[in-house]
Amino acid sequence: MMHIIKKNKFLLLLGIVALLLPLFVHSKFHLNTLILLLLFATIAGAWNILGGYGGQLSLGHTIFFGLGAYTSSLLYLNYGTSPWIGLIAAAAISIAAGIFIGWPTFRLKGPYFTLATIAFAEVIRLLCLYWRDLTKGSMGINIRFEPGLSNLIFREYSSYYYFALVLFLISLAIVYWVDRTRVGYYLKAIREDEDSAETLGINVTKYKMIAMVISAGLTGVAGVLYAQFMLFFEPESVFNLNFSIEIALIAIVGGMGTVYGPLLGAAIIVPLNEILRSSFPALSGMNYFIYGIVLVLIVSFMPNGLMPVLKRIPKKFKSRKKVQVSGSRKKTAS
Amino acid sequence: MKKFLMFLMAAMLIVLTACGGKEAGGGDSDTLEIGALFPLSGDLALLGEESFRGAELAVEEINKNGGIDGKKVKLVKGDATDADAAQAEANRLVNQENIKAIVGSFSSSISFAASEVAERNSVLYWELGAVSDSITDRKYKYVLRTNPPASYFSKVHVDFINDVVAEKLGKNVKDIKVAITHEDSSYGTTIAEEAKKLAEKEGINVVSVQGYSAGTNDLSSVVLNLKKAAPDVLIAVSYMNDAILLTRQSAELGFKVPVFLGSGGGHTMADFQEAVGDKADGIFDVDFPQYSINREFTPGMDEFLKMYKDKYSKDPRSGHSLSNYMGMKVVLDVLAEVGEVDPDKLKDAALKYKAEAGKTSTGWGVEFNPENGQNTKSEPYVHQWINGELITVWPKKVSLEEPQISNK
Amino acid sequence: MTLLQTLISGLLLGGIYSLISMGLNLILGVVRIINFAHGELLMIAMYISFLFYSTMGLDPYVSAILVIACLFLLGIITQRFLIQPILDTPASTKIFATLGLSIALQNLALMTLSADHFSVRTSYQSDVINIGELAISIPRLIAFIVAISVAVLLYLFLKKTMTGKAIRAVAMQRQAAYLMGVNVKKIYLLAFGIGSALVGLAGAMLMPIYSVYPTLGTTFVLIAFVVVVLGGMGSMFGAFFGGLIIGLVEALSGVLLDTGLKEAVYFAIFILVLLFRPSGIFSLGKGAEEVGLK
Amino acid sequence: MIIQVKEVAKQFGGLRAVNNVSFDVNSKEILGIIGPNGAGKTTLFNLISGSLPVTSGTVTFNGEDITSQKPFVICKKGIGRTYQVVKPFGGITVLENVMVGAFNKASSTKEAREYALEILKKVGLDKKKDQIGNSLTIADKKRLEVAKALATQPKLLLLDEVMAGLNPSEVKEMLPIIRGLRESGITIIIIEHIMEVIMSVCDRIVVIHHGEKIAEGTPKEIANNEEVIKAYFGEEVSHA
Repeated sequence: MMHIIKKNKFLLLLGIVALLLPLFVHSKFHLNTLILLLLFATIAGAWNILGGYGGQLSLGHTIFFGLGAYTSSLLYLNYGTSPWIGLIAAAAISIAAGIFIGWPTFRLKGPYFTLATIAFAEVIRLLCLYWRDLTKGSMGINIRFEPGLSNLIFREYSSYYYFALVLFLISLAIVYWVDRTRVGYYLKAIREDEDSAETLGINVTKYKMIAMVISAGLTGVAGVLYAQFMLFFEPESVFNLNFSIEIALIAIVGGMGTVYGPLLGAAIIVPLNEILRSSFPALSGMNYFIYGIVLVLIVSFMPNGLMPVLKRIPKKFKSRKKVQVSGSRKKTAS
Repeated sequence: MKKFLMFLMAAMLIVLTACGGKEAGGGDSDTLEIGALFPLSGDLALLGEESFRGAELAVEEINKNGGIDGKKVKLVKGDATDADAAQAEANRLVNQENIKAIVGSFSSSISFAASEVAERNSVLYWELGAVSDSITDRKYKYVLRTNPPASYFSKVHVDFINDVVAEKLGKNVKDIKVAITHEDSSYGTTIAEEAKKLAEKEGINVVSVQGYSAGTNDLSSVVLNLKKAAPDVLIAVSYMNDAILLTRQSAELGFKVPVFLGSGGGHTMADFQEAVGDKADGIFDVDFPQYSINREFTPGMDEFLKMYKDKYSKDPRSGHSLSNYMGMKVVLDVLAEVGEVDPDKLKDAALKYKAEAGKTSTGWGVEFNPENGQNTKSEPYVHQWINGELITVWPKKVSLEEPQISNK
Repeated sequence: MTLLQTLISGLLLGGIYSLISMGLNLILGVVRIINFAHGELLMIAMYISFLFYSTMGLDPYVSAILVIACLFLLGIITQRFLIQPILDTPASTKIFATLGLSIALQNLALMTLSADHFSVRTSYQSDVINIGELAISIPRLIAFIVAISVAVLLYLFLKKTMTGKAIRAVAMQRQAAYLMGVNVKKIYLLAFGIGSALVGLAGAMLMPIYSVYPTLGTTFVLIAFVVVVLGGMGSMFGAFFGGLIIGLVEALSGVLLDTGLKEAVYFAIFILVLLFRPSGIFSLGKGAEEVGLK
Repeated sequence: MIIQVKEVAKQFGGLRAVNNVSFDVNSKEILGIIGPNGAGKTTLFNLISGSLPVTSGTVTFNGEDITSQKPFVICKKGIGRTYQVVKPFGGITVLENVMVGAFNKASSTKEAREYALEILKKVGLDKKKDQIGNSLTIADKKRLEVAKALATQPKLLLLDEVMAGLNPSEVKEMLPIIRGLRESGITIIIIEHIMEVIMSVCDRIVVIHHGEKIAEGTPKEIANNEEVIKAYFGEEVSHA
């Protein structure tokens, strides 16, 4: 039991710091980056349950993200239902979609599963563009900026930050629960060797489905946060292969099949994106050229992500790190 | 494990401080900073960059003539490849670089997303090129637009059919069959839908409307449907890739239409003419002003062309640079009046700013509708490819040649 | 009548899709890697073909040999330096490595060659053979014929020559081939090289039909996957017939259904085939489940 | 009688890998299955454990017909198996490997971890519990196979050549483990080529040749059964 208490003491510390951050960080641009960071960490965490733990590499998670955003926004715009209810509806629709897609594709293995998820995402994107009277097609969805708790629109960025933080902590708790219980162990077994897992009494399809349901539901809910934060989105921004790829990348760079991997991945990729986007104004294309090269290097030299690498840092080096940490924290309190 | 998480915490904080470092960037006294948000990479890079060049030239021009009250004007660039990037970049410009006015954006979804952020932070968003009506329909307090929206395009489509096509084809307007094809992004869809609405209101028979995915690499089915519909007029709203494809495959499959009304996204560029050669001849292009135009009506266009050639050692790829240039000059005129980059003062000064048609480099007048910030005096013209050159043919006041329609 | 013309246009489009996918079929079949940069290989091939055209005035069909050689080299370099080091890593690494390459190549092209659309103007480009009402465009017909001949040549090469047999052996069972003395590393280099060379040929054939621009690859890469998996991974004629099917499906659904849905239709068909015959229509009927590329 | 295999057959296209094999196993008994390579022994295990569907015939376990049921259902009913070609969960630790099996009956992670540690002690892998699956030697991987199957608390354990590839001393270490299983009340069917193990451990032996049962009986009977010798050493030897 000692181990668990010692760990939570530290998590508490991490939580407190996360809670106080908005007081330190005033500029909206930083808050915007932090909100996106938490959003992507949440979704990458959700993806990690299916992809990292279960080994089912889906590149179709944009389906649930888009369905979540569209469900809550269309309910809000057409019937005035508050996005708080939209959160539940979004989770329900995404879970249903998860089951609908998972059921047939779980029989497939490896890249066949991945290609099937890409195909599903493309079909849904094209349908969303096609059914203009339902989804307003490529005109996109615009939610009027009427701040208010009931319509989940806030004037202050810090409120969105806390909303994103709560969502992230929920997803972290779920991943923590998965990692600690039968579900996590079974998923890892399925990832390592499906046949051998089945003969040990694991209903492979059922546990893949459990991972899909959790993963889809969380991603759908995160879609609602995205819609309420951006207040404008179109099929191209929410049903997009690059989005599915980015969240998978964040989980992979961070460390697949680990609890904190996605958070670490997001803490690197999201700011990197922001910085790269505004650098090299002179030479258009250079920023994403570097992004591509960095992608190749990270994935080739750290196939299991950063987490295992950091764990292997020798104790001596880490203790020196501690001294530096206290020093750097004072600096940010400007 | 525990020690590691301390390390993670440190990593996150350090990254944040790195972003914070640039805080001091904005607000030096001797420069007037204006944000510039365009798609400079990705699928829209071609016309995104072309549009940005227009704004850049206008700023260089005014800085050469001593800037504004001695202060240099500086364009702070942002590369917004899509709506998400636009939101993030707008946020960076507003909150990080303390920008108080932003010009942009060529693409409607970028303009929409970025102006959303600008409005929330009461920062002026001055659109110079994106056409979707919804940008100004929102009636936001801090959104202005100098270029014509999609509904003005469809007005030109319909007026051109009424005034020119009906007479040239010797048909009553009611009997003219119109088909519409458009790529399915916000650009194509808005113009196509506006054209359909207005045409039906005017009693023009719209026989088919076909949308297709912008990234498609085959339009044979679109062309074959058109052959079946056999329209007199085809309104085609496309980007470059599908514009070339449509023209080439129409020729291959023997689809001919007396009046082919192309659009700014694809049919105006030299690349299009180079790709399809003489098949371009006869194609109309409803778009921002081009360069073979009645120069009396567009003073300042020659200087612009010279500046463009000197800086980029090539002729402009399309009219987008010119319209962004003209729009930027209006912004700079208003800024000169106000003297500082203050959103509210700039907005009021802009609403008072008036210019006659025929007195600007695009020939557009300038008068902003106080309700939605749309320049009501701007209008697209009709140009036509004649012997490999894009010449303005309608309306009369700007045309150099008569529209050539043969009833073959 | 339009139906007959749709079939012809569909077949000709299918010829283009098979031409593009045959290279991927070899790479996916042998090296077992989802190469997201396949579209960029095509883009580079077309840029090289255009450079020969604009600098030396060489017609794309004439410079095809040179483009093939360049791409063969590029394929070997990619395999040797990017793919080889990560051969034994999980599938996710391979996907993201090729993805990083794809993003880098697109933006390298944007930086060096700008975002302009370059196209070739040749005499035969818009010639059409007319049989009564039907029209068959020359460049598309040539692409179709080249696709057939490449399929046959590839078939003969893989079936008859020793190297071909070695490549097929590696495709079926890498370890077994390795034990039998096949230099698997060399075969991978060759497979990736030939695969890229085929893309070079496709690039040369496509130059008169399409204009080239930095993000051209993105419009073709997903189709290439659909064609290869639909046709049956690794089977020589699979990619060829897979391409024809997708071309026909796209043309027919555009005319009969709606032009906005034609891509959605062939993705839907792709999903159905994946579910009921994951090893593809024409593959040798290998056990569906274990044709995984772990 | 804990398990009854009746007229079980398996057809792969033209090849009849298993041809109407029948035998019974009584509770707490150790049944050996021997036969030359390719006789269909492993296929028979795959049929019993549900990894492969049966072409014909039935398998009844504790009176219940479990023919061609899903492997995880059969495992839950109490049949554990090891694989001839070892299939460890390579990326996770030895302890986690066994815990996956333990979860079959355990209700909480703690219970699963404790039971897994117990099993690891039994098979002598407790010192290597934190090693990653792939890093083990063949012998340890074989032990891990047994441990994983044992963790599911089976009533019947199918051991498929757990001794193959082990050196004599490792074989000696494995024997007491197997005998220990019987004491804890588990019935065992063991496929093995090492006669010394079969003769010393098994109560009864079934001999499979070309997919058919050619003999059944005590180790002594089988040792000098004409048919068996002929099957193993070919025609000439048996006449000498």
